[in-house]
Amino acid sequence: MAASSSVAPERALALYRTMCEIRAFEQAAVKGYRDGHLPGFIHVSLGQEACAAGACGALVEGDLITSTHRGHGHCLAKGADPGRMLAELYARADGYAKGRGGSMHIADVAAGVLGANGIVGQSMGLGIGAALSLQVRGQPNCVVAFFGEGASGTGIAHEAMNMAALWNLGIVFFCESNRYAELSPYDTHVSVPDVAGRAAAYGFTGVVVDGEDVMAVHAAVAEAAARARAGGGPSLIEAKTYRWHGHYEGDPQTYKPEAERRNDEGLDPIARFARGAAALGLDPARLEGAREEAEARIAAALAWAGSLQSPPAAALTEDVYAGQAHGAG
Amino acid sequence: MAASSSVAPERALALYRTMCEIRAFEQAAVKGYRDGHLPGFIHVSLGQEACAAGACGALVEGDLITSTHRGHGHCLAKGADPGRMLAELYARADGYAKGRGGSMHIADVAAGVLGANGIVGQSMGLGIGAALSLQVRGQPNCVVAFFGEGASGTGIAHEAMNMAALWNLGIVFFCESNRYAELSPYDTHVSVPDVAGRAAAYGFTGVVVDGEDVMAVHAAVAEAAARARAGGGPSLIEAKTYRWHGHYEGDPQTYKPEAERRNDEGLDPIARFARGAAALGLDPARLEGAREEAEARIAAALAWAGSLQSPPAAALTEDVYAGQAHGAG
Amino acid sequence: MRGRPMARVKYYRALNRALHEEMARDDRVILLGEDVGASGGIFAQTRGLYETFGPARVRDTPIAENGFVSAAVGAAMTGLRPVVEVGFEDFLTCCMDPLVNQAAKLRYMLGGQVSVPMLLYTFGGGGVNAGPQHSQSLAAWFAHVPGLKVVMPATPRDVLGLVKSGIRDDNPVLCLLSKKLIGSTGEVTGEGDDTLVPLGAADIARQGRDATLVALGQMRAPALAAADLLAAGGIDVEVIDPRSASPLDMVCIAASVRRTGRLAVVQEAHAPCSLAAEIVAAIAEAGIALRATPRRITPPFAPSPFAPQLERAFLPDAERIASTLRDMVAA
Amino acid sequence: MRGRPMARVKYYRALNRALHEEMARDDRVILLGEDVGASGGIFAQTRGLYETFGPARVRDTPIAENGFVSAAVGAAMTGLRPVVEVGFEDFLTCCMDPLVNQAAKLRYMLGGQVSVPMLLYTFGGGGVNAGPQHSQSLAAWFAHVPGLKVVMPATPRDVLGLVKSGIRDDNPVLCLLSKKLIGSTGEVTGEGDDTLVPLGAADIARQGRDATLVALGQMRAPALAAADLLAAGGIDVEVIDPRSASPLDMVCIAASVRRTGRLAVVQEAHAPCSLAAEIVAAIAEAGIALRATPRRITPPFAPSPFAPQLERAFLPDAERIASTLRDMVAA
Ligand SMILES: Cc1ncc(C[n+]2csc(CCOP(=O)(O)OP(=O)(O)O)c2C)c(N)n1
Ligand SMILES: Cc1ncc(C[n+]2csc(CCOP(=O)(O)OP(=O)(O)O)c2C)c(N)n1
Ligand SMILES: [Mg+2]
Ligand SMILES: [Mg+2]
Repeated sequence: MAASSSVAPERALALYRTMCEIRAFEQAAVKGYRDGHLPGFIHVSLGQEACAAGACGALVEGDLITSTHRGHGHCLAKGADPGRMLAELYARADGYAKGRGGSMHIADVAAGVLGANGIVGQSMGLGIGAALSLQVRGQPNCVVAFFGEGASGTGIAHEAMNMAALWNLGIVFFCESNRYAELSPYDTHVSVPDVAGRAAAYGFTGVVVDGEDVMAVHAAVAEAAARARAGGGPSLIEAKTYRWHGHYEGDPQTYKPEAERRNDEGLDPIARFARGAAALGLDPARLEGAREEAEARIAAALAWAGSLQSPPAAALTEDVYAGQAHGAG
Repeated sequence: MAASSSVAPERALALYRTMCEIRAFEQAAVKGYRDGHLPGFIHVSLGQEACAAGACGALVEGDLITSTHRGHGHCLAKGADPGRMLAELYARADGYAKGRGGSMHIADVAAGVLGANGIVGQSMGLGIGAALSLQVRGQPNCVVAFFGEGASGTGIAHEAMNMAALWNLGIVFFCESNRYAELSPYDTHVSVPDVAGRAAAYGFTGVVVDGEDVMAVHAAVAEAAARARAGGGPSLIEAKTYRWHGHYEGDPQTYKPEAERRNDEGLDPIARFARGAAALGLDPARLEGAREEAEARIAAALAWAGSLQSPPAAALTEDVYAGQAHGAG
Repeated sequence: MRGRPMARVKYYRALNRALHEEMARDDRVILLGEDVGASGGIFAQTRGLYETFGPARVRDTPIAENGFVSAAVGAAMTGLRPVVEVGFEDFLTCCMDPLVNQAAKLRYMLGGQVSVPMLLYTFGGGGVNAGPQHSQSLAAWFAHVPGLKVVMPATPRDVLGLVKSGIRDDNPVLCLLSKKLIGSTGEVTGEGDDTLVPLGAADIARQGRDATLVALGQMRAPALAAADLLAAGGIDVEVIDPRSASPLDMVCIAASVRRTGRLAVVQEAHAPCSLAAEIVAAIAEAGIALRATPRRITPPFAPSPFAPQLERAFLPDAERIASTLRDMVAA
Repeated sequence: MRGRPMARVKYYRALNRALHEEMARDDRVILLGEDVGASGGIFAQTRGLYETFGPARVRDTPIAENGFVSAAVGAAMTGLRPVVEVGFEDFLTCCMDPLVNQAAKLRYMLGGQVSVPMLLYTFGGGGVNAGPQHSQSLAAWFAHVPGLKVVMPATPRDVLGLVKSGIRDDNPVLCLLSKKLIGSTGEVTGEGDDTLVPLGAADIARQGRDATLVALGQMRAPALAAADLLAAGGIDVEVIDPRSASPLDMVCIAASVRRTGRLAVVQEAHAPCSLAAEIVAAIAEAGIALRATPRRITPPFAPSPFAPQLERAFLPDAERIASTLRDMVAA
């Protein structure tokens, strides 16, 4: 992709580092879950790191994202702190949601992360609302709304894309098309080969991008985001990728073909980047250094999160209403 | 249109007669409403008669329709009795809904009319359900789901079209694109020039048809319905037409341009048919005869409906549950 | 009203004035909904707003309640204070997720990082022969959900004051208006007066000694009419209009019931799991001694019928309310 | 029962058996939902159905609750008897219209021309740290709506019997299952026995003299545990599991309260406008003399928190139930 080679090596390295952070974060989360330390359930995006890193890497201060139940990568890549994220997964008082939300409700509003969300499709409705807000307030920013190919079947996906087009909102609908929605494959959910093609139904641009290639994702989002910020309206990007793990941690994945479960295709956006790094002006040592930094950061975050307190009993009834005695706002 | 000229004159005349019946029915309803005899509110389809007549005229016994808040024409054209329909509008015990539903809830299930409906978009969800039922039960019939261009913006429109495609259901989504949804024009609701184009987002056929031309509507639906019955799956037809009256009777229509309110374009599917009737092998006398028959039928229906009783008090709590003491089932 | 000039206005004009005043006061307030824009709304309720505040702030939506209510939530999280119209209360079925799983919970589940200041208003209730899908009164659903506030103004004054207070509140507020009362009139303070009615405060619409009659939403008028009928027979009824369904002013209601020793609640919603159930249960739990068993006056457990005769029998009216209270006082 | 062999099965297997038996019995029964097909369901609840009944009758849907519940209604109107799975009860927010404005009302508003025989089951409630959008208990919403039936089975026997009865019922039935109980076990009649539990009939889970404790859905187990704790202290509690939220078996509950003179209701739903409110109100209206003020035992008015410590404090448990009843008996 022509656009990707125009990216400075530092930029590319940062995307790589973000992917490594997401990888390390989710491996830590998976381990914590398997060891019985994380309550509830978690959905990880292992194998999809290029999507979050590439998309959020193309954003600037003031840009916003809305995320999904599979949102760790999006949040990290947009700048959320891995310590406070892990604290939330561990249900600690210092978690982003004070332990009240868990994996599906991580937000860092100051960093532009309007929240993961447990209701499939709502990222798109909330996303156009944020874009509407930017437009009304005259902010020169954009929104990226993440969703999955499964979410593309929801009514709100359609409602949101139609309204974004009608109102010329500055939003990028980013579809992580990871072959599965829960336990069923793409063609249970989508009646056409590409979700991206549906952009034509609204009159805006839709492109398919290789979701295993962080540079390609980055380039596509950079272009769409620039258009959105400049008043050029919405676009749809579908990144074809692959969800390595089950829908939730612990999912036996019996519904996947054996070869896919083994990842015989060898899909891995991090390894893929490494293979092409030289062409981007990055030598193996720099990659190695970035990876180590990323892993160290997550390890420190994990140690910190593990040391924290559980939420106090009062957290149960705080923040239900703004303006409450104990409310934060 | 080539297809239309292959229709036998009797068939064409029947479509004309149906249009005349719808016209007479709705003019009677409008008068009843203006004179204060009809309670509640009504939505009429004056000017859109070619859609209902053409579409339902292409259906056969066992085919089903789902309709909307603007459903008088659909119901009549599919074979509902105008007397029982007017009885419902007049809130009489012999109305199709025993006076409990009114204009928005007319159904004649025996005739294949699964009901008008007051919730925009639900005709499409209920419609695919009926098509699913035909498919599961191995019935060689199809469903026509009526909806408006306003309804095309609802989430359920998308969900239903996607499922119809995924499941290869025998359904024709028939969009009466009548320039307005309530008080706002087409481009408040739809971000592209044609609703029909959205069929591509699902992988089935979508066509625009002249909704003022009953023969064209008939031909398009005949083709789509035949395909649907033969297992060829769904299609979308958008008929461009014009809602002469307001959204509801009494609507001052201040939002319409003056020229449109006056119908300067002279749109009228009945007059249009008459102009082309000779080419279909129909002379003016036969048209006149059909129109008189239609008007006489509606006049008789009106007289009958006006003579009926109000529902008995017991109707208030009957039919809430099937299997009730007083339930009809 | 401390001597300020009063004006007689229609119910829908009070809404219109509230929207005008709040949009003028705070440019973060925007209005979204079907036909709220240039057309001025199906009941003329939004007339003039588009001309005054322009297309960015007054926006016609497509028919996509789920999507545009969700959008309002997203906008509320990011610096705006959206007002949303959903034409009929019955259509709230189409946007339950953004209301219940998003607006109501986001503040709590994001750890207090956001608030969701928005007001959704809609026209509900029966009495205009609108049939089963256009006559419902669903306040109980929303009063069941923490994080939401719910108001049910039954007079122009309360429309004005509650809509204005609701727009200024930092929480998601549902304002359940009455279709039947759209053209009704009442006194409000003159233009220019910043009339606020606090959320969560009941209104004692009529004082009385013998029984407490709580009347929800548009049942206020038949309840007052019933009180007049009863007064003619020597029964002195206190009529309370809670005005807010959540928070519900049980302090006011309980104090009244303590005085009168009798409680009836009239509503046009169905009885099971309703606000009437809530009020009767809360009084029972408070252990207030009653001189008669409490009563709920509600429609039968059936959808709202279309036929005028049936709908008249369906909805509680002054006569039925009065006869219930006569029985209670006689008991 | 009548001497037939009993088997110990898991809650979700009872559901699976009910579906197998009813689909085998009646080929108009179909199953729709996300991942109900070849994958066998996220809790293995639909395992084997796809293989046995094939792709026409067991159909994976896309994520389109509004659309596929509406489709089920359309299918139910036209000769099928659909069973629909919506994974989590919280997602019922996404299909309120087809449930409330269509399924519940169509028979009535089409003048009795159709019936809508369908059963929708879903997994709800808390106790598994699933957080604010995956833990709700929303039965009250549906019990508020005429035309629907609502069941809340808390044992494998009641899952089996109520799902089978619900599928055979000619009305739309919502079956609100418990996530937490998925792996719990209980006795059911052996395979081949056609076990039905009637809709609308409460179960007296434990007989007692001193107080009536009504326990909704998965509160049955902590209520029984509380009764055991109380029995140790000499307090003899009657525990009633209504099993159906609509119709609600107030005859059974009222008879019990007449015997015991005390009423507490425990539920995991929020208090306002809930089934607990309904039951307390109905007893008050029935004028049954009580020896103590009635009590509702519910979570605080806040969304369901994720953290285990918080969720434990949120949900009523045996200790809290027992202490409430101790207070009532002491009062
Ligand atoms: C409205 C709604 N329906 C169903 C679910 C259950 N659910 C959670 S994730 C998921 C699959 C989502 O698939 P996709 O959009 O492809 O995202 P992915 O999980 O692949 O990241 C489903 C059905 C939900 N959370 N919300
Ligand atoms: C879900 C829902 N939202 C809003 C309405 C109010 N409403 C009734 S008809 C209508 C416009 C429908 O427009 P269209 O689909 O074009 O049909 P037309 O009226 O033109 O026949 C609206 C918004 C409704 N009935 N249901
Ligand atoms: Mg996916
Ligand atoms: Mg239209």
